[in-house]
Parts: sequence; C-alpha cells; structure tokens
Amino acid sequence: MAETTLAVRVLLFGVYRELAGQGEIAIELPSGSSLAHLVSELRTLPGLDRLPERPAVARNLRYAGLGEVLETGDEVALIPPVAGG
Amino acid sequence: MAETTLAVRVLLFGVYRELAGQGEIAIELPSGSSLAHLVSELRTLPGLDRLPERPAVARNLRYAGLGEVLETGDEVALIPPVAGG
Amino acid sequence: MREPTIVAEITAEPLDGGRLSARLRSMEDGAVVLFEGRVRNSAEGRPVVRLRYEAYAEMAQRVLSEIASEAGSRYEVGAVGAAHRTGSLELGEASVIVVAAAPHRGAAYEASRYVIEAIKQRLPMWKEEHYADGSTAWLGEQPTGGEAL
Amino acid sequence: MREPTIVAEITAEPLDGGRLSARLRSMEDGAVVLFEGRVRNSAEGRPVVRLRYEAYAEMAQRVLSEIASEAGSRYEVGAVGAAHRTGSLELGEASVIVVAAAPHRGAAYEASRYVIEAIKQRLPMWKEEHYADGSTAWLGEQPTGGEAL
Repeated sequence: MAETTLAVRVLLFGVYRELAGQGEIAIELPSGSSLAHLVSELRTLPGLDRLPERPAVARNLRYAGLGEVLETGDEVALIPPVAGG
Repeated sequence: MAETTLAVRVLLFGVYRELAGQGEIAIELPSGSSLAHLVSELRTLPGLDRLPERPAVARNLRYAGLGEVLETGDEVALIPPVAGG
Repeated sequence: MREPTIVAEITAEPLDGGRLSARLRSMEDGAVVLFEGRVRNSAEGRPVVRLRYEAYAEMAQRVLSEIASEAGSRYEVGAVGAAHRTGSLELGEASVIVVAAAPHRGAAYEASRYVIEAIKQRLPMWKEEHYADGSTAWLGEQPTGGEAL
Repeated sequence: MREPTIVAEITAEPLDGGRLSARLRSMEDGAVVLFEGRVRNSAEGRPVVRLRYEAYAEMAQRVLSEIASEAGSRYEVGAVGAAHRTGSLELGEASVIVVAAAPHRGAAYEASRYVIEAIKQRLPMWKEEHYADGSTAWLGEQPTGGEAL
C-alpha cells in the first residue's frame, strides 16, 4: 500500500531562522511533492511569507534544484545568501 | 687639470666570483670609459674570458645600462643570472 | 602524481594558520600560501565591533571538504587545507584560513584562491555583523540557484 | 588612502612567517596572504640536500625595499613585507617569506604575487644547489638587460 504523504525535516538558518522564529520545522506533504511545493507550503507559515519564491535549498546536505521530488525522511535546509570567509 | 684615468671597484658574485677566483677587483680605466669598456677590460683577466659580452651590471647599487659612463669611486657589480626566492 | 593531502574543518575553536601550514608542508613542496580572513573593524564604512558566524555544520563540513578536494584535483599541489570558524568572533580574529602547498608557487597561489572564492560562493555559513551602535545585520551573497531575500 | 607599512629584510637568520604576519596585520585589513618559499628535496629531478644563498647584500636590501614599496603603491594594501634568507639552508627551511595585508583579498593576493615574481626577476641573490652526489651548481634567471653566462 503506497504512502499518501511524506514527512520531511526543514532546517532554517540565519535570517530565515529569524523570520520563522525557529530553526527546525517538521512538515508533511502529499507524496510526490517537490522542493518547490515545500517552499510554497513554508511560505504560508507565519513570518515565512517573506521567504523568496525560489530560495537556495539543500536536500540531504547537497544543494538541490527546486524540481527535485522529496522522500520521507529527507533533511531539507533553506539556505539564505551565504557569507563565509 | 682633468684626471686622465678613473678608478672603480668591481664586485663579483656567484658563478662570476668563482670564474674570477675573487670577489672584488680594483681597476683603472681611461676617463670617459663606460660600463661596456669596463666589461671588455674585465674579460681580458684570467678566468673572466668566460664572462658574457653583455652581462647584467649594477652601478652604485642600481641596475645600469652598459652605455653608462663611469666615475671614479663607482661601485660596479657583475650580476650573474639571479635566483632569489 | 602524489595524491594531495586534504584537510577541512568547521570549528568553534580559534584558528591557527601557522599550525595548519606546518601540518601540511612537506619536503616536496617549495611553495606554501596561507590565506587568513580576519574580522575587520568596519564594513562598508560602518564600525563593526564583533561578528557571529552560523553554519549548517554538517553540510558545511561536507562542502568545505569538497572544495578542498576540488582544488587538490585541479592544481598540482601536495596539500590543501581549509578551516572556518563558527560562533562569536572579536575584531582581528581569524574567521577562515586556507593553506595550499605545492612544488611550485603558481599552483599554490591558484589552489589557495580557488578555495577562498568557492567558500565565499557556496559554503553554507552566515555572518551576522554587530555594529558599534548596537544594531546587527545578516550579510550574504546568494549561492547558485537561489534568489536573495 | 592609508600609507602602507613596508618591511624588507635580507638576513642570515631563520625566517618566521607567522611573526612577520602578526607584525603587519591590522584591524583594518580583513585579508592576509603569507607566501613561504621553502627548500625542496629535488630540483628538476635531482636530489637536493642543501642550498646556499649568496646576496649582494646592500643592493638586495635596496631592491627588496623597492619591490615591497612598488606593491604597496600598486595595490590597495595596508602592509607589505618581504624577507629573504642568505647563507646555508637545510631542506624544508624557508628561503623567502612575503606578507601582504589588505582590506580585501584580491589586493592581498595580487600584492603578494607581485612581490615574489619581482624577487625572482631582479633581487641580486644567487642560489647554489648542493646535490646528493656531492656536486653543486649555481642556478639562475637573467635579470633584465643582461645575457646569461
């Protein structure tokens, strides 16, 4: 029997963490959802309406395109403009 | 009364010093002699026949063209291929 | 070709460029380039009193290792090392150090520059500047594929 | 523009890159590049056991100061320092160190590279390589205006 939803963990850093007021969000989405769907969903949350429509994201520790389809257990991170160095 | 000769001190380094068998040579030349004249004169000395016709030279601590005219008291150095660093 | 030695570290401890350099040099490498990024007392004219670096630590460790390995493959080097500090830093402290050791100087300079440019572009690390007037701001460039807030 | 700090030294004493770097950095400079040239264990495939550097000391001091000052004028740097060792050096010892400190990394890298390239081209300094088989050879490139032996 196929799962109808998937569950992912979303990490927020820097200015995105401050917008959300938290550093981690657990979220369920319909099976087959992409990173773009996840971002749309996140943008309905308080504070995260200010998130860009197409933020940089990482999936399981690698930068990922927004078209990538999610799987249960994925760790997704929203990557604000980086400023190392 | 004009001087009819000039006296300079010539310093030799590295492989040129080894050719000459000494690091310093005092030499007198006719007044008005250039660095090129000095080099020609040096090339008549034992060992220094192997000196290039146009070696790099310094006059009073600066690289100098072979056309420069010498003055008494000048310190001239013959500069073999440099290898700092 | 030797397989280059690669070191990458994300750490809350103070960075020691001399120690990393000493660890990475070898008798086969005639050129060592050490880059140190340090906390400046101003940013675009505003007096800065402190910085705070926040990392996505697990990913930053992976990305920094990848960057150092890329430099090790692209250039004829014996070793490439990079370390980035996290947490609160005072003025003058090193936030990042990069060491490249190579038989010849061209490769050491190029590998070093490659690493620091890649760090700036894609290390998941964020910098919060604390200004003399008590205000703060998050700084940043956007990594490939995203859009700035 | 700040007037950059310039240091140039020809010395028979061991070189300490960390110390020169610490001496030249300031709170205004976010980037410090340290280049170290070290005695390698081979030269064009031949095993080297030792080097000896001979300088025209007085002129070398002047030329090294000029080179560092030129770098200080050409690039937006806070400090440029260079030191070159003379005498007998063992494998792994530093023969030359160059430090450039600048507000931004581009200038620090470029100033550092400028100095080491100019040193190679015109510092009146000679290197005698001592090989494993007991033989020796003088190395060198010709400075501008001359002809190789």
